[in-house]
Amino acid sequence: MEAILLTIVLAPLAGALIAGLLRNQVGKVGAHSVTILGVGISCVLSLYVLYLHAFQGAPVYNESVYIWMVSDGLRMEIGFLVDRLTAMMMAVVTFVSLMVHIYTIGYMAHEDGYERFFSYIALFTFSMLMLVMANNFLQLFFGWEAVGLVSYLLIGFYFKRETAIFANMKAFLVNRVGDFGFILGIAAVAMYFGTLDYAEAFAAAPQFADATITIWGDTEWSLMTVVCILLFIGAMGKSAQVPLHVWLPDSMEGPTPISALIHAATMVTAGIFMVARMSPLYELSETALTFVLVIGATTAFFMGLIGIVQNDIKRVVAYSTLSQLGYMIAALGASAYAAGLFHLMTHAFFKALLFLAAGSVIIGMHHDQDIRNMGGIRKYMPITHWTALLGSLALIGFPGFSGFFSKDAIIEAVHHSQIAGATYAHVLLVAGVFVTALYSFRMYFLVFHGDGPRHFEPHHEAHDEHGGAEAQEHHHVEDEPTPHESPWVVTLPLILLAIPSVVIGFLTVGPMVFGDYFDGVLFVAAEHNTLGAIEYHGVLGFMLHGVMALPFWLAIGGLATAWYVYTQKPEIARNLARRLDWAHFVLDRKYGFDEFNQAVFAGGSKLLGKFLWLVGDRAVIDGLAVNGSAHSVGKLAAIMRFVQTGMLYHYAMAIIVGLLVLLGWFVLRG
Amino acid sequence: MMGFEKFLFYVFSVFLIFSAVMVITRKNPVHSALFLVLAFFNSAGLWLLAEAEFLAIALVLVYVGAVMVLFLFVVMMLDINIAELRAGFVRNAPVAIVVAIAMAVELLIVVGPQRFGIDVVAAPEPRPAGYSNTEELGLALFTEHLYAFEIAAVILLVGIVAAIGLTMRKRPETKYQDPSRQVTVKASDRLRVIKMDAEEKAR
Amino acid sequence: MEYNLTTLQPVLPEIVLLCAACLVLVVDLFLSDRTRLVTYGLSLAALIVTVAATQYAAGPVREVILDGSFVRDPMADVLKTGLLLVSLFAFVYAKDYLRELGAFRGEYYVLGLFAVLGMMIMISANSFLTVYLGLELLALCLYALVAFHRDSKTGAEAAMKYFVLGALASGMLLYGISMVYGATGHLVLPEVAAVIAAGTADQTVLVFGLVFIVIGIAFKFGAVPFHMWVPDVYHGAPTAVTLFLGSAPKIAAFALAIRLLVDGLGGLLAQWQDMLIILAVLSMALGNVIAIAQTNLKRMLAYSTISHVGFIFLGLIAGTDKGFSAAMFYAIVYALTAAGGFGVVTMLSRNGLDAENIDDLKGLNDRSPWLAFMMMLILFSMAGVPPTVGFFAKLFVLDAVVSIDLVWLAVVAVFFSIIGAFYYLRAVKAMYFDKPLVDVPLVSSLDTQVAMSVNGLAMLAFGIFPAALLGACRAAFGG
Amino acid sequence: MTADWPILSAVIWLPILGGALVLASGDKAPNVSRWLALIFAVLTFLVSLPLYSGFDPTTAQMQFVEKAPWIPLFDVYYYLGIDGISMPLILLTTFISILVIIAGWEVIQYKPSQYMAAFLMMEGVMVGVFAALDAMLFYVFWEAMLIPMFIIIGVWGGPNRVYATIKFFLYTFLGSVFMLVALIYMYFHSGSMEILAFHDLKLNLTEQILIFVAFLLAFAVKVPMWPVHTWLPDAHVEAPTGGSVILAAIMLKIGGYGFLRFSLPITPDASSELDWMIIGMSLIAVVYIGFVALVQQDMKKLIAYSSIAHMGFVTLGFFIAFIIMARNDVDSGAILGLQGGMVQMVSHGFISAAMFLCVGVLYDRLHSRQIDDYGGVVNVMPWFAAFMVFFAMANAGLPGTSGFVGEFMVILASFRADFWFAFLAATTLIVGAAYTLWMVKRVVYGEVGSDKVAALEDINKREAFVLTSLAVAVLVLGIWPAPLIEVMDVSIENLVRHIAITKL
Amino acid sequence: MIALSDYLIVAAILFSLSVAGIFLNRKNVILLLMCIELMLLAVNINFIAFSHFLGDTAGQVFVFFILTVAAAEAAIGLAILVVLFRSRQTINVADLDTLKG
Repeated sequence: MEAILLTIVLAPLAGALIAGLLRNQVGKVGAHSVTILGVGISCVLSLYVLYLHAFQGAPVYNESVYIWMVSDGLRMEIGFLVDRLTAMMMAVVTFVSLMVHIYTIGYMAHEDGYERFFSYIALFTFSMLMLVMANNFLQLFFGWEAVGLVSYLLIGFYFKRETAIFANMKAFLVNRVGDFGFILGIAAVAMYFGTLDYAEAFAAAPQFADATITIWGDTEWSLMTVVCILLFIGAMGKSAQVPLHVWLPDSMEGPTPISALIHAATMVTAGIFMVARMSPLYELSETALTFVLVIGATTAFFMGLIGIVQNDIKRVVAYSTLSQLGYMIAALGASAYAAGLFHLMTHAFFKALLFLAAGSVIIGMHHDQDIRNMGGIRKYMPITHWTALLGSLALIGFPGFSGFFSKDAIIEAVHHSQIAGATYAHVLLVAGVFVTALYSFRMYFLVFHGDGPRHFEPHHEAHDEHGGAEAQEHHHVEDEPTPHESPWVVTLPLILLAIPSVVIGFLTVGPMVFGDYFDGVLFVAAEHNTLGAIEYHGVLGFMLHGVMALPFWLAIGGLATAWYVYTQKPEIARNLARRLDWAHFVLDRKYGFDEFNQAVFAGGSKLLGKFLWLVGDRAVIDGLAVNGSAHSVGKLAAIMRFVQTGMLYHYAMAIIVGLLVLLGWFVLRG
Repeated sequence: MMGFEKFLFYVFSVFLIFSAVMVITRKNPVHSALFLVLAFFNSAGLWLLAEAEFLAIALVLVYVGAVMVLFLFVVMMLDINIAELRAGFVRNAPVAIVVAIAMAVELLIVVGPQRFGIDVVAAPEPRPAGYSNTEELGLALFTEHLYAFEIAAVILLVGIVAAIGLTMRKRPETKYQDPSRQVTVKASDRLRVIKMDAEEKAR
Repeated sequence: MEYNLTTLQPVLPEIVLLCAACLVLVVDLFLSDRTRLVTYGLSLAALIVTVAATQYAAGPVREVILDGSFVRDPMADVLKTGLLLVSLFAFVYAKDYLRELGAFRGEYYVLGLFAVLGMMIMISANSFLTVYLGLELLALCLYALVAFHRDSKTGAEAAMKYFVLGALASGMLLYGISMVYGATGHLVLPEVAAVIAAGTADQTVLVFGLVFIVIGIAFKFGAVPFHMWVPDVYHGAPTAVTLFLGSAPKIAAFALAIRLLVDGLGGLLAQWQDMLIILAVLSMALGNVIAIAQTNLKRMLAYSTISHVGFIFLGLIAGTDKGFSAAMFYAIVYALTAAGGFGVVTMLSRNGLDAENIDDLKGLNDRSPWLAFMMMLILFSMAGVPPTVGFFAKLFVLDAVVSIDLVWLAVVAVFFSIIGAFYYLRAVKAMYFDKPLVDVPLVSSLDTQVAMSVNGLAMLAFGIFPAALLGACRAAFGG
Repeated sequence: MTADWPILSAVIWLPILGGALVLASGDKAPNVSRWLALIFAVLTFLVSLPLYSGFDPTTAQMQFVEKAPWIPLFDVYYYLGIDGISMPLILLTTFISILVIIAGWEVIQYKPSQYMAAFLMMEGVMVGVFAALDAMLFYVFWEAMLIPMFIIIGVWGGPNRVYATIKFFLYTFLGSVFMLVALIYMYFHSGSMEILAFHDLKLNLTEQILIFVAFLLAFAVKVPMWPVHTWLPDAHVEAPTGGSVILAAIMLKIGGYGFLRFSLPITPDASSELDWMIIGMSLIAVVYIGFVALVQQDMKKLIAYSSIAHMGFVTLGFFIAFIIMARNDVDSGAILGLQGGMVQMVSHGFISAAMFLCVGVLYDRLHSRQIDDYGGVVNVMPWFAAFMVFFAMANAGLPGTSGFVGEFMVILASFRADFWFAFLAATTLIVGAAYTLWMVKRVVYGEVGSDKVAALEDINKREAFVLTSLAVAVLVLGIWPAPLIEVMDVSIENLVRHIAITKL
Repeated sequence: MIALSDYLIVAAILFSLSVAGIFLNRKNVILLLMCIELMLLAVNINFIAFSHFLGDTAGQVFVFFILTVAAAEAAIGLAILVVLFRSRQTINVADLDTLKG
């Protein structure tokens, strides 16, 4: 087993290293071959592992690979914990990754840095696998940061583009804010539980259920609350929850495949995975759960709203992702871990699909991403259109599609939740369904329907920034002035992703959400068992129940509104935007988070830095203390040298006065 | 009762101090030097009272006869602008007096009768007749203090060497012949034929 | 009292040197300027022979001869050897400089040899009388040497200042000696010490005399506030003279202090300790601070000397054998270092240019890396940076003061040594970091080069192996 | 354990001898000097390897001990020996020295023999500092270090080198002379100059505090800790690349090493009494300096400030031990903090060296360290950019690189001392990443900044070798720090046991 | 009877006067030298008085050497003075200020 797991992890790494370090030797074909091979092996083996766990009831694998270090009795290891949760994650990660690899061959065909890109995404696969397969907090953090690194590298893939390199730094820094909390959480775990191993920590946790610590003054804090919230701050960063969500929309500066892979399907869900993994801890702190729930629900609704006013095709999907992540987080807050994970899985497929479809559209539009310029593309790109439609339906939770099951389960679970903030969360989540449908189909209709591309003009600036791709593009423009369907390497992943997007929910909701799939992996306290409160009588019953519930109708309403407004009466949208210009303004500015961060944190830091440097270091320490004392010694010297007048009689006087003083001192004294 | 010795002592002392005061206050260095001679004479008198006959004579001979003459010689030789040297005399006086008084007070506190009065340190018995201060000194010099005596000789030698070395100079304007150089001279020292390339005429 | 060669053996070095000096004096009269090198060679030979004689006469037992006016003890042996070697270096360095200056005259070496004799007498003095005579012999030679270059205006001015102040100081010293003589009735130092130890002498009078004597010693060392002559004389004298004046007499001054304060007035330790503390602190403070403001290298080194005197005093202040040996170590090392430092200045002053400003050091590393390296070692040694010997000199005196629980004094000392480091660094900076002002390569004769190399590397060698010298110094104080 | 042959002496004197030879070889044939220097550096490294292979990690005793009388009258011995604390630092020194020699290969054209000689001599002296077990020997090496560094910065440094190098020298000199007094004081009281004897010397609290302060001055300046850090940015900025590398990679470590070897074990009670002060200074270093680094326009200055911040972790790790030990409710963590500090030192040795070398690569080409003069370097120097980004990430403490290990351990440990210590320390995750990545963004990424940048050539084989070596070191230490920990484990444990016992 | 203190007091006064002389005649080197001679005289009086009262010749011997040395000293001092005057045409102490600072 260990060999298999190691192969799963190391195969992508090997691919990444070969493609990255030997890029001049292996060339483009070599680069994508080797990475696809690596990830392919990894994917096949992951599916095998999943098979073993899901169907063969393989025992939980929890072994260390090597000891990272032992210090002060604290063992830090690299090791694998493979249970059903991990197996599911591994399968999702490797599968989506494989799809993205294949897709990239087409998407990036003419780009500079082709080999580099493959190296990065293979490296990402490795990192993500390390993250999900970790059996301890240290390795979790390793993977956590490693995926952040790759994300950083990939967002800044177009390193000439100012926006891209701004976005990648922003992404990394915002993630670091999350990690800040996360590492403190790990420190707390290490301190109180005396271990970094999941199993041992979880075993030790109940003893500390009532433990308190003082942080500030005399206020006693529940230990578990502190630990969980600290850890959750990490999740907020990685999974882009309010207010640490600001990096995700900007991350769309990266090439579309990685938006699909990293910023939709896998990396951003690491936070959800982590919280689910830590369910034995979270269940001990209701406060923390409430915190999680509120944050999740807030993100789900308010980020969805922004999606309505975005015009960049990728950004719409990005806000959609934020919103969906909010749903997942909310599920966790409601202790519906299984539902959250389930949504994670379904979302991974359909959101990857949507992103890849968007990418396909972008290829077709010659790297123009503005949906206002699009329209009627369905004629030119049928496969893309159909797969995108399926993805969108899954996203809005259309009954039968995978998203329906997961989202409904979440909403139901939150509905049943008794913890503080549950009502607030429920309202927002339900309202969010409408919003989801609205922005999803707004995009859908604007892109695929209507009469032909409204404005088809290669975006020159964008091209220029693409460097070497430029000549290629001009060639295209002359030959084919209209969008055209993408090559098979692009459409094949779309199709392969569309299949699970549609059916996976139907197939797996039973065992995963309401069944025993996660037994022994997730821990839910009896009083928090919201999923258990849902009456589940088979898939069809669940669908039937869903169709009669409010969320379904809201989704339909959203879809219909989008259809009406964006295909029939476009002026409504414009009028509405004018009427509610304040709301539009707020949404367009994304509630001002960016401006606030830029002004307060970035600006404030620079200001503080300048102050500390110029005033603290330069003026006070160097100016006053260091150079000041040096100067005063110099001045003193310059003054004192005048004592040496050059006059003989002064010298003689010095001797005589010296004599007088010494005599007075020593003789008269005693 | 004030004995004759005591009387002489006072006379010499008063003259000594008076002449010392004159030394430091005269405008003309020559006068100062002459008063210094007077001071030496008086102190020689004091030394006689202290039965240091040889040294008293030596003081007069060495100091008055040699050193002060040297001083006078130098004063005369160097054409000194007296007025310039006197500048600031009055201005310095208060400071000088204060310092001198302070110094005197500190010294007198220690050397006063409290520690060295007659009742503390008894006067020595007068030397017996026939006692030769010179002889005793001579004996001491050539036995006990032979080493010092030799050193003093070296010091005098150094004095000679230094004084000559410092002041004697070969005057460049004095023309003299050096036979050894005349003998060893070579033709090449006197005449050198330099071969030069013909120069182009300047344009 | 019988005199024969056996009884005179301890005084052999002095006799040899005196004879040699007289020989040089006479021979020089018959030499022309072209053959003046003979004088130089003879002088060096004189010093070397004297070293040999010193070694021959040396021994672990203290010997007092000539009716108590002469003493030869291990301290004297070490100090004399050191003194002679330092003088040897000085004579070698001086040669080229004097030739360039057109002042390569026999007087320099004759007076130099007599000065060395004076110092040896001081070192071996066992009575106030010998101390005084040795001191005067040295002083008179130095006065003359300072004025030795008659065309130099600064030389005469410096000599005049030195002379007047020197005479004043020796007058005070004599006054002090007279008081001590009056209080104890003796001139021979051990007898004085015996009387003081017996407690029959009047303490006030002794302290009174002590003050004057300390002033005399302080003047010789150049301790603040009796230091005023030092910068002017160092600066004004021809560099070859400064070189001599600034190095060897420190050893003699140390001997002077030990003979008077320890051998003679050891019973007044508590009193002179306090006086020296004041002088030491003032010296270290004033010397180091004013040195910073100097642009003239000789002057800077003069102020640096003043600060080093403070350090030598630290060892004396301790009043223990350990302290004395530390001070002795310091004095010898400093003399050697100063000889090297001024030696470099003489070597820079070639081609008729009297290079004596710090700026003249500029780019020395480009002009002569070896010389620059030697000078760097010397400067770092003065600053007290390991692994140069200057560090150990400082270490030992600091240890001495710490040992008598004067930690504060050690702290003050190291504090000022930081300030001191600054101006040494400035000189190193000029040598290594600045571009040369003139592009003339430095040429120097072989003997100078050898001497400089030995001198510079001695800084390092004694720094890495300080044990031997320290051992000799300890042995001098019965350790 | 005593070595069969004096390895430590060899490691100390071989480079010094080599330096003398290189110096003697002169500048007539620069390549001879270079090769000679390289041969000696490599030789020294090879000679130092047995220190690791022959090291017995199960004992806290000094190993490879050599002892010979040096100044018997002063009880000073030529006494060498290493334990788990000093051994890694010695290897770090010998390793980095090779890279420095190679890095200066053709870059230094002015008096290369002196340059190489200075570095070799410094190598020997620095090893001496780590290996000395006699306080005076330690001090001699400690101070002797200053001379070559002074020369290196002053001769081969930038335009403002004189100010920088004199500031450097005086600052460090200021710090160390007071230590000298403290050493003498302890010698006076113990009659021995052996550091290990000082460890057992009984001192009352006042004495301890005074000695502690004296040590603090010395070590804090060297580390450097806020507020005596201002020499470092200046020195780094002006120093030639090799100088910066040695300064950052090794010299700063000597300060940290001093704390472990002197302050903690000799004055445990004073350390405990004043731990708040050190911790405060460390945290200020981490936070304050982080913000200062953020606004630097000069790459070297930025990295220099980042060094200060990183070294803040070292001192933090060392001194939280006292708080942890004072807490009743926490039973472990002291060792973690100390080991974290040690790991951070070693790691910072690699990373800062690499960062300075990266800047050096750019500086050699464009002769500017200003961030504004660059931009889009990745377009013309892709391999260089890869290294730069990698090391930047390591500098930001990315897991998998060595930069993470120490910070992680120290944060973990400081959490045990006080939540807020950990809180403030952890801000480096954000601020550290911010200043590093912002610099990377402005220098490496973006459009080609200017024609000059466009003309840059990618790194050559020599530079690639140097950077690769460091990258490997950073990665290995990040992925598998256990060997390093094992080596120091027993020694640190012993140290903790020692400092837990009051001397009062 | 003449007490020892009498001699010493005279010497002390002489010493003080010489000090005062140095302060008064600060500009005239010759007078400075004369003041120093006065100081030596004071010392000599001290020695002779002590010698007399102690009945010990050593003091007188000392004085003898002081006289000797003083003579040599005067010779050298005046020689320096001559050198100085030759190079500067002045013996005004106030003009001897090229060396300072």
